[in-house]
Amino acid sequence: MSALDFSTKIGSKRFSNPIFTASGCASSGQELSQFFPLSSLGAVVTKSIMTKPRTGRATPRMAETPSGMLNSIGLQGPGIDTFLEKDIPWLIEQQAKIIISIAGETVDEYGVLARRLRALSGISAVEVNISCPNVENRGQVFACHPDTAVAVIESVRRNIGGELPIIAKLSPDVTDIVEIAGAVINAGVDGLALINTLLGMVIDTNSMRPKLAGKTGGLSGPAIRPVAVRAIYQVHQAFPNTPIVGMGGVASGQDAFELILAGASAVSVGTATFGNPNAAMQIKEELSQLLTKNGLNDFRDAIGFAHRGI
Amino acid sequence: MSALDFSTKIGSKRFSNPIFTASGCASSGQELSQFFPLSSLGAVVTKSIMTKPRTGRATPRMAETPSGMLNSIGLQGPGIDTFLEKDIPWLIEQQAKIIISIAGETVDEYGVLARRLRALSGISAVEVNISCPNVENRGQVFACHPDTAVAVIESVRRNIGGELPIIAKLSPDVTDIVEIAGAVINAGVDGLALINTLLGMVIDTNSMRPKLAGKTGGLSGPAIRPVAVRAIYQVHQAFPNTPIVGMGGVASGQDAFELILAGASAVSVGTATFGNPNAAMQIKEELSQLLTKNGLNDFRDAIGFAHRGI
Amino acid sequence: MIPLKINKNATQINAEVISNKKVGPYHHMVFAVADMAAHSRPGNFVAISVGGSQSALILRRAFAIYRAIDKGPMGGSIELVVAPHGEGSKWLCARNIGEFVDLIGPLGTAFGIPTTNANTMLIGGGYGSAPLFALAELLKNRGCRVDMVLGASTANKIYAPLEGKRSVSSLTLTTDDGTAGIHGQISEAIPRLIREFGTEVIYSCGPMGMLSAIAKIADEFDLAHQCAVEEAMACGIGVCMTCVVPIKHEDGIKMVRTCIDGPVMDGSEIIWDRKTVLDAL
Amino acid sequence: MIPLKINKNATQINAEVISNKKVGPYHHMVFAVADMAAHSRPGNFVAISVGGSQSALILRRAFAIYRAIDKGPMGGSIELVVAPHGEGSKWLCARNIGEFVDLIGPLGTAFGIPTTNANTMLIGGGYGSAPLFALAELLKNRGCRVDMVLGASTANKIYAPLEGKRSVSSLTLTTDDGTAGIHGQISEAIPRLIREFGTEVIYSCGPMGMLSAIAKIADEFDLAHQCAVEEAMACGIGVCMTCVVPIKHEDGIKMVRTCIDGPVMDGSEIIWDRKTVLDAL
Ligand SMILES: Cc1cc2nc3c(=O)[nH]c(=O)nc-3n(C[C@H](O)[C@H](O)[C@H](O)COP(=O)(O)OP(=O)(O)OC[C@H]3O[C@@H](n4cnc5c(N)ncnc54)[C@H](O)[C@@H]3O)c2cc1C
Ligand SMILES: Cc1cc2nc3c(=O)[nH]c(=O)nc-3n(C[C@H](O)[C@H](O)[C@H](O)COP(=O)(O)OP(=O)(O)OC[C@H]3O[C@@H](n4cnc5c(N)ncnc54)[C@H](O)[C@@H]3O)c2cc1C
Ligand SMILES: Cc1cc2nc3c(=O)[nH]c(=O)nc-3n(C[C@H](O)[C@H](O)[C@H](O)COP(=O)(O)O)c2cc1C
Ligand SMILES: Cc1cc2nc3c(=O)[nH]c(=O)nc-3n(C[C@H](O)[C@H](O)[C@H](O)COP(=O)(O)O)c2cc1C
Ligand code: FES
Ligand code: FES
Repeated sequence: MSALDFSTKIGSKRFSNPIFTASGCASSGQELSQFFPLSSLGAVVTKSIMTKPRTGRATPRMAETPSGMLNSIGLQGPGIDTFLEKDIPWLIEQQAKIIISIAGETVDEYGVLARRLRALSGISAVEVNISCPNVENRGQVFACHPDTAVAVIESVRRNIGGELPIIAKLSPDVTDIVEIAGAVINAGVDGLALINTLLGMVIDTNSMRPKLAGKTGGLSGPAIRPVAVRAIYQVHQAFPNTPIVGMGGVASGQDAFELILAGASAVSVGTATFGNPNAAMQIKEELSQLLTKNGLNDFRDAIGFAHRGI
Repeated sequence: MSALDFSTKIGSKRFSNPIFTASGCASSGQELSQFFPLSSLGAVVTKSIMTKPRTGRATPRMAETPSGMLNSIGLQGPGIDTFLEKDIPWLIEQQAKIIISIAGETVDEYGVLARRLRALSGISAVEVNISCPNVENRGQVFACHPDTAVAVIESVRRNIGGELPIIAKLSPDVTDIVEIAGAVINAGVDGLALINTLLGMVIDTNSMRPKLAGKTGGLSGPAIRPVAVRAIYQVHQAFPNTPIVGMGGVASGQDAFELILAGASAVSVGTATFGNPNAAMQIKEELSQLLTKNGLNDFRDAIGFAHRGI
Repeated sequence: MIPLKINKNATQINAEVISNKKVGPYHHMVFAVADMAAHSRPGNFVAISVGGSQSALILRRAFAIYRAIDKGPMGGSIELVVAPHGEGSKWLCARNIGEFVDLIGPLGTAFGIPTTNANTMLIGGGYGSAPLFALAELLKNRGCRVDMVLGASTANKIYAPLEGKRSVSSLTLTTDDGTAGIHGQISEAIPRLIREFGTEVIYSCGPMGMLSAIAKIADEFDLAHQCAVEEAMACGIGVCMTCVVPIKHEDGIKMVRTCIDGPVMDGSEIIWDRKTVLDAL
Repeated sequence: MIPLKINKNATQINAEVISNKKVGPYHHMVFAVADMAAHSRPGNFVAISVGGSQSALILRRAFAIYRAIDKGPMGGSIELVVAPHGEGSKWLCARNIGEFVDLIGPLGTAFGIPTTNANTMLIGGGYGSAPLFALAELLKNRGCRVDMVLGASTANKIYAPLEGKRSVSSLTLTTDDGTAGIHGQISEAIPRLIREFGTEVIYSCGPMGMLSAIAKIADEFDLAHQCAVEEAMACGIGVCMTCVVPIKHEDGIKMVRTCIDGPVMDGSEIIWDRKTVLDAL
């Protein structure tokens, strides 16, 4: 049995293995570093950062649902200045590979953030979270329409310069995710992140009111995995050359393998970390065993395997 | 404590209680009648019927997922002739209230089906399942675009005549379900059914291929309940006067109550029946207790309660 | 026309586990089911909820009835042979005596019994042997010759308890790895055995691949063949349409539900070739 | 600047249930946790997976450490007081001796101890009394006066085991329904007791409504007030940002995580009024 080549690529960057954290599910990394060295991850995807510090939403911010959960954090964060000053140097010190997720309320805000990342050393990619409400357009989410999605990506592309891979993170709450994917690929992204949470709601049958302070929240966890697999499969089918960072309900090596067979070049672990801080490491280990067992000694042979004949 | 008025209305029709079966999840009713009298349901919603007999898809047709399942039946059925000749008279004999679900591959097929229901006695409503692929338009689902959705409803409306309430069953796989709801309401529906299944996929990690013969399938069960609650809440908020038949992962009286608080005037039980043939009856009993406990002696006061202040 | 009532006799009960013994790689489990036992026929199955009240597994699991005893010391009881395969069956095998499971039964069709004495062959693969022992007893009591052939990948996967063997005229074992009985796939041994025993009717239960091979042999020998199929079932009671197998029909193919028109079906009616089915759809 | 390591000392272990006793409406449970006990301080909590491997409950449940014994007969052990409330806690309470649960701990902040002798009052609501007994012992050993006030809706919901009472100078009970101690809400009794005992520092643990009322009293009397809050937690380790409470901050409001900057927090820093928070957001 030959050794497993577990590395994967997004744009010009190579990662030692395909297991990443999911944005917003590993905070700034420090919290997890008690449980395992961050350098053993393929990459740490940081929580989406905005230009200014954000308080986020009132509580309750979460509700557990069958095999899933809703969250409504409201992008609480320290703002890009503090983030670049404190969190990034610390992550670099840990020798973690870093993918910075950015979020904005306007096309310009994304551009401003991208400019701040320009020529920043020590980071491997930028993930553009376009599942944010567009304050300039009735709070409609950027990721929901090709034109707003493209506007954001073009603004990032223009401002970031250089070689840093740009990953667009799409929302599954659209009529045709392939259309949105195609639009941002045309606008020059190097990869896609699929999927963000699904919009959901829980009503507290005691108070008879929505359980979350923000009323609606994002649904994540194993409950949504079939939607993630479908989205990844459809997009990989249409654009087999665009690397996909897959996510949505991955809690085991087998789950990760499923997303990879559908077309993911890397897999982010989100909600599973809440149930098990060591989830990413266990998934990495189980996945490497599954690949070896199936004779897939080059990880890249597994990507999108479900599309090919037997 | 005064007696509970458990009745509900859709268009001109009154139902003795708000617990219905979900289309495709109670077959033609006979199978369940061993477990409880069908007349104790608010209504039996029959599986979607097409003009011709349909073989449906190859197997495997199902995959269990965390707190949910995928199905890909492909609308297997006897065709409208046999259905009206055999199934409907039998249901009428059982004194069940009947809502007939219809499905078509073209706008015309819906019209043909509607004409067959014209002046048919003994039925209480027609549910128009527009989550079907439109063979005339690249297999795009009718429910995904306002114009195709409206074309179907207008065709049904024209052909059905009379007073029979028309319920449009919408898909959650759209960017803006409120827009689709508004379009079909304008086209004259008397009610909406929310939600159909979400498009999903499972890949079998042994065969490394999609598990279902049809590759993708519809995700149902408790996993999708937060999406159903959100869709019902949004649509009821926008159109408080249009009755909604809610469905999606209801497995207990509390779940049904959640959908009702969000805005449902009736609740269909689908996948829960697979795990428990008596699910609908248990849900009905639990819901009536919850309503009484909360002093909601008129069921209609509970509908959309979560929207009102405390 | 008033149709025959589907799921006639089926009830949903909380059944107490009254025995749970490991037998080779399987668990032999006994449940107290009261009246349900009296209505159970060889070939019928039960559908059990798995995982407890907060389980992410929302669908029942089907299990062939191995034996149903109408009036035992604990009232009626039903016995199953469960392979701890995935999450659901492992959960079931982990139930202790005194625990209760939510069980529906009896479900599905039963094996048909020849009206005259006949030489019958009962072929079981793996835990597929389970429903055949009660059938053997019934056939023997009706005066039939009963030859039983049990196969599995390896010796300890053959389920053949002593008391089950009482009713058979002969018992032949086959294993893919040669660890017991004839070395090879069960279907390879069948033609010779048919000739040897003068078999007139075949009953079979096991994986679909095995059933398909036996159907071909039954066709060649022009023998009646009743097989108990195993398709993935979501509901077990006929309401979901997931469990279908394709059968021959005047206009091509018809998909019939194996939970109510099966699991016991006429092997000659099923279209075993997947390509034929896919082409026809 | 190298920040202090978050979750320092926290480990994830499979902990054996070594005792599970019903005490009134609660379960007193003991887990073998080896080294974890040595690192546990009063106020810390543990986070436990519930429902088993196929559970639809995907998040951990947090429980305050009632007592941690470093070197007992079974090595280190941790004790919890669990109210069987919903599905998760009921599952936990149903664990038998010898079963294992996936447990992370110790987590969160601990109660701060006064540097000089002080008159302390420990106020607990319902199972909120749990972490206060170990705190009482610690305070007493440091020479503090410890007055304990425990309240609940009704008598049997007050958790006050005999051995826990050793360390307190006085114990006052209150019940909403008057079935034990002073009739009324716990907060109504506090001002008088503060005066009576000359209280200098308040420690509290219980429902948020109670903590809020006590914070107001502490403010009026100008007393230090450490409270252990209970916010819904998805992760318990600081990565999800769901468990926050609003605290006063130069630019208005800051949301801090109660799992790592709590559960023990300075009651005077928290903004208790929901309207103030909603208006500021
Ligand atoms: C009529 C019938 C009789 C059966 N009799 C027995 C028996 O006597 N002893 C026994 O051990 N098992 C029997 N089975 C199989 C049993 O129902 C379970 O499928 C098996 O135990 C695996 O379930 P799991 O949860 O452990 O595995 P998992 O792999 O975790 O889950 C299996 C899931 O896949 C579905 N599934 C997929 N393929 C199949 C398939 N070919 N057959 C059934 N389900 C499938 C199941 O419904 C379930 O949702 C029978 C099945 C049927 C349909
Ligand atoms: C720091 C801390 C210490 C705790 N200590 C104890 C203790 O010593 N003894 C005890 O019995 N319980 C304690 N709890 C509460 C416990 O964690 C569970 O919330 C409780 O047992 C109910 O869980 P359930 O699954 O039974 O109920 P469910 O109602 O089925 O589930 C509760 C769900 O809601 C969330 N949730 C909602 N509101 C709250 C809230 N106010 N607090 C916590 N979770 C909430 C939970 O995380 C979970 O997802 C503590 C909670 C926290 C945060
Ligand atoms: C608490 C929480 C916070 C999240 N925050 C972000 C975020 O800041 N930016 C982002 O792009 N996605 C965010 N997500 C979405 C996740 O990155 C991920 O896409 C989604 O949760 C699906 O993966 P999972 O099921 O593994 O969690 C968040 C998810 C959760 C549960
Ligand atoms: C096996 C199966 C078959 C279905 N068939 C139909 C159908 O024929 N017509 C239809 O409108 N919806 C159909 N549905 C969707 C259900 O009616 C319902 O909208 C959906 O399953 C969500 O509800 P649930 O989670 O309670 O099952 C089907 C669902 C399942 C699981
Ligand atoms: S299993 Fe549902 S119809 Fe057969
Ligand atoms: S519970 Fe996740 S940050 Fe506190």
